[in-house]
Amino acid sequence: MKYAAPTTVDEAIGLLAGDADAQVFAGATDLIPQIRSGRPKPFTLVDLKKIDRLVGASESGGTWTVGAATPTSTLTGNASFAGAFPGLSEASGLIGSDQIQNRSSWGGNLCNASPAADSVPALFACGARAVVAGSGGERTVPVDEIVTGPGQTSLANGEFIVEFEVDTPPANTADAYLRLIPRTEMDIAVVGAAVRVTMDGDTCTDASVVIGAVAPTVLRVPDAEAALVGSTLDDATLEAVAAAASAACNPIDDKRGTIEYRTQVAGVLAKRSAKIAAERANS
Amino acid sequence: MATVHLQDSHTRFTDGVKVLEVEGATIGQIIDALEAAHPGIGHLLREGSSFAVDGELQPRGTFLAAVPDGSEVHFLIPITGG
Amino acid sequence: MSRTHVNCSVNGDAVDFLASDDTSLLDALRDELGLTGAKEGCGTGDCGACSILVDGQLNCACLMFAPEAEGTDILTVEGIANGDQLHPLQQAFLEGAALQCGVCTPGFLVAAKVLLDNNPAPTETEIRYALAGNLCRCTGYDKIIRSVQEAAVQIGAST
Amino acid sequence: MTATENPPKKYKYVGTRPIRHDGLDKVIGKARFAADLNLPGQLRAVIVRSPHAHARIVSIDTSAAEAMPGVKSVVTGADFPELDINHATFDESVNVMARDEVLYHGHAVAAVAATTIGEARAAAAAVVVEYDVIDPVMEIEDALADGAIIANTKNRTLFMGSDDESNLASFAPFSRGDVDEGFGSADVVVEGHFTTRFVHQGYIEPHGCVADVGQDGKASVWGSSQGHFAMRSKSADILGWSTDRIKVTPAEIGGGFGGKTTIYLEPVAILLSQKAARPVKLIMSREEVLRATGPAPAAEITCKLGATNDGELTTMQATMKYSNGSAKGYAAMLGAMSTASYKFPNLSIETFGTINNIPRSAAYRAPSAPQAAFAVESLVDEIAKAIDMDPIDLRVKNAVVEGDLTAMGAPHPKIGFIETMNAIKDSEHYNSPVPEGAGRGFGTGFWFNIGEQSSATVNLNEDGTATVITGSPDIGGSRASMALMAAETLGLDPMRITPIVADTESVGFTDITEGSRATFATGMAVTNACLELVAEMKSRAAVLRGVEVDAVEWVDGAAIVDGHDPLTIPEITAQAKMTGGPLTSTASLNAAGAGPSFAAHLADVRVDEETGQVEILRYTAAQDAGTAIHPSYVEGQMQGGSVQGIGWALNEEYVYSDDGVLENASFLDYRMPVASDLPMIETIIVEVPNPSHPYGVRGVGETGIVPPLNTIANAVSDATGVRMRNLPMSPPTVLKAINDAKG
Repeated sequence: MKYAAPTTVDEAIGLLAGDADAQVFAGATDLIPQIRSGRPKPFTLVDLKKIDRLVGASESGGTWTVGAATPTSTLTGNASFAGAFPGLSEASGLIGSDQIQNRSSWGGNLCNASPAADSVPALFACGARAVVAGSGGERTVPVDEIVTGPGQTSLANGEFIVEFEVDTPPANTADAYLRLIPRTEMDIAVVGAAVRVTMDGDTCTDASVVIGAVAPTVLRVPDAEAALVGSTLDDATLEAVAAAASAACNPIDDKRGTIEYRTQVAGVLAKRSAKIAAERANS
Repeated sequence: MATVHLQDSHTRFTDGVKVLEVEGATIGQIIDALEAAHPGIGHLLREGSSFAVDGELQPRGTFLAAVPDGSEVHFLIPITGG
Repeated sequence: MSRTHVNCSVNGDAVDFLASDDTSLLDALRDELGLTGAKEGCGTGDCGACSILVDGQLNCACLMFAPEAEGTDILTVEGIANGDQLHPLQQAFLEGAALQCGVCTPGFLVAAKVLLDNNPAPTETEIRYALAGNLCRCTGYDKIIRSVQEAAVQIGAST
Repeated sequence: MTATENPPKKYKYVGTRPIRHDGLDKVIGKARFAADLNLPGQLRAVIVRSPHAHARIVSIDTSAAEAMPGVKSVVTGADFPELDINHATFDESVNVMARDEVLYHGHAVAAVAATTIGEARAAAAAVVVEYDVIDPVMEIEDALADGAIIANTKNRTLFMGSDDESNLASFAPFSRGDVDEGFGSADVVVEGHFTTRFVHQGYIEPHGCVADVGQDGKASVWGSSQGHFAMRSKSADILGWSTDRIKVTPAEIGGGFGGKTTIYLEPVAILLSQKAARPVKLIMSREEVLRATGPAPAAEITCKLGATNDGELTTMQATMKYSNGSAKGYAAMLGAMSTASYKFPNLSIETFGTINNIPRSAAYRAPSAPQAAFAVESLVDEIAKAIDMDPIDLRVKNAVVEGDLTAMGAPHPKIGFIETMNAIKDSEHYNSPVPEGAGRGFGTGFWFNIGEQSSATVNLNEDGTATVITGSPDIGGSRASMALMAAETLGLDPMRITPIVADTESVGFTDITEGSRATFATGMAVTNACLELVAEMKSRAAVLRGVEVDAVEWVDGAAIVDGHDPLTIPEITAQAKMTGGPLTSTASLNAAGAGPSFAAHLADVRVDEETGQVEILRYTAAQDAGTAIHPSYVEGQMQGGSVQGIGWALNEEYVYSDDGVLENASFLDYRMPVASDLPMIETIIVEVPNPSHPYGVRGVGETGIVPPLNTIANAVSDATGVRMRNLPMSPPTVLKAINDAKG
């Protein structure tokens, strides 16, 4: 195994080109355990954290640009980011312990392609875009087009995410993310739910509802969004949101939860997230 | 002479009798006397039992533990710990 | 297997070592530098026994490749005391009986130190969440939490 | 700490809280655990483990591995002697290295030693094993079913009186009175089926050792163990060596809780070292620890209780089935015996231990008691609700006292069960209102504790300091306790005493640190040695003062002779050379009279009825310590046991696939409590001295894990109105119980 730490995007592209065994990484919080558990070892490890563009978060012209390898602790510790995206900040802050938070990144969380990744539903709900680099140049794609299945992405060999773009939310818009884990920390989401709403007074005018860990990929729930839009988030609406979220689930039974449990709780978390997001949007 | 109290699992050797009067000045002698009267029980009492003399738990394997005349001896299932 | 020459600073001393590229920083610290204070409890970042500071940031040394340490400034439990003067956390852990077997203690001390460096007067809840990445199986955490609270008081009183 | 009430002070040092002697090294990162040791020329070893839960080994080909770079030695089961099936160490020998049959996924089948860990791993992967795979027997009921596959063909069940192959690890009934009559005359009868899953001790330090076999054929071993003498004798048995060929030096031990009372690695490391003529270091990964070391047994318990309307518990009937994993053991019997808290004039319990294709279970803190007490205390709680009686009053009314019979028939010695429950009843917690929307649960537990063999040598040094040498590995502060008992007996400041844990060649034989016995039995040996030293110092003082020894009194660390200044310990030791030589004493014993310890716990919980999540709002533990030698470490045992029990109650469990593979072999998915899951664990130390110990000590290590399972279950039931009979009470389990109750 060989370690390489390029300092520019082009250098990284060069390292990856023609090396099918290369593996990019930022935090390695998943990669190292995977290597230890016997997964075939990549020949070249390409550490992306030394590339300036991949680390840091800034806002310009109504859009936040976040380096794909930026430690999530940097984001949760950034008051103006957390103020603009409370749910996305919450979700990012749930990826493991403080130790992990100093290593984990959106790029890693997304490209690991786990249906349970905490930041991903919130990135979807906020309409985030990924800037992907490869030997063919750069392209910008919606985050929801990156993951195609458990452990699988649409990135071509040699491609990696350079940065994310998230537009600053319009007025009276806020997001929230809730997840269910059996402990209070140090767990993978059994179910996750991110909701973003735009409110006009008591009435919801726009909504995104995204649930995680309940299907091979993170899911949008259009029926829940439709229930929210035009509503005042009364009890009947919230129950409709819950029912729609539960109905959208296609989970598995595994060591972390049962189908029955995930299905029921996805609805509970979707409705609770919607309520929190609406309260935030109006405050 | 001591009054010996057996466990239910010992009584398959004693025709179901649980309490017996047995001669012996030590636990070892008591076990030997029981084995002589009820062949087969000795191995179970030596290898798979703890015992108490007049309510005081004795360390396992202390077959020389004294049994004063008139004592109450309880053979117990082995007690271990973590 | 290529080996990389790594230069870094550990507990204030400039050091260098050779490490295979798939070696964890934890193995390099323990086997190449003889600093066995950080422990491997899991190797997967779930127990925190290998907690160290890298450029002031709390990390699990088991989740870093050794070559990533190039140019960094590392602090391990061996570097927390000021010479013979124990850090207030170390003293509080001793007086508060915050350790039983002691194998998780180095990780807790490092994690608690960075907490108090950044937040000198944490609430009980803040302490509990800051230390949630460190498993202790002996104490039930009670005496650890109390000792961190006590150390915070001592540090506050001395500054 | 909270509400700890010490009785009137009888002692000068016992009951104080000095800093532990080994503490400094542990806070500066200097303490040496097994994995921290490296020897010149040391090799690293890796164990090859079975990928099947149950299989016959057809062949093992190590030739490719032996040819790999850096490989210095390879061993398989064929390199170890075959022990007789009735040998006391037979099951451990098979567990250390499989022979013709693998009994669980992760069972060791071979091991390699190479110059680097990477080379050892690569070579381990090159060992070729051909298996004939057999269906694994995973559940208790599967093992007991007619025509079941035999999970371990080498099992013979001592308590069945049969030499037949069987999946029964043990069978034993317990009875007294007449249960039919008892239920017939009962006003209230409650019953239920209770289940618990396999759980792990979860010590943070994985097993590890370094072994070095010299040219003289003798092995030096540094290991992480609760008992280095047992490690020596078991290794000798498994290797077919004489005991004097093995010296074990105890490394600091990173937690054990019963899980390090057995051995896994040392004979393998010794053999690899002997073959390679180099030292060998063998350390488990966390995954190996979870896949291949002893869990605590899973249990299926059906229990039925009868009571009168005025709260007399008259009758108990139970069937208790425990899985021992891959080898025989006493787990189920211990479960039955640990239900001895109430008088129950009529009682009938049948116990079945089963063999399954799961790692050989190991002791875990009050082994088997938590599962049984979960069932019994849940039903006692139901009776209290049914007759509308305070749960503590009900238990106090029926609680055993000195002379009452345990479930197995022997009478209890002096115990403090009622005192412990009353401590909770008097606590601020019990007398505070239950928080809005929360539930409160009360529960109890007990453990026998054991005595066994201990040795201690106490040396008085020239300057009047002392060294206390024992053979009891210090898991949780016992060195401090030894120093305190020596201090009290000698009249010497504990900080002038150095307590050490010596290797197998430097102190007399000492049994394992288990059964809450170290402070009790080894403390007794230390006390006896110190008493001898006091007698010797009195006679030395008599010589120095020219009086008969009868004229010398020992008061507060000095010899008093009328008309003279006191002779202090430093004055006596300084003149030892001319009064008869060094002052040293050794005491060894096989301690009788271990005193049972009772605990009572109280918990407030809140349950999210839409997600099934349980939050612990407040927790108080009371326990009878007899006498708390070092109260901080007594509290620590109570708190640690409580939290392990809370983990067992709420989230810890082994999850197996149908083909017997553990699916959550990591600390990420084997969910032990983290700091943010818990409140402070309030403690109340109760002191009803054990008359069989010079300072009244009862072991305290184990009992604390017994009540939490039932206490939390009672609290969750109180909060939700739904009785919880299956552990763990993880969110899915709790939500399902709530859903099922709604219909």
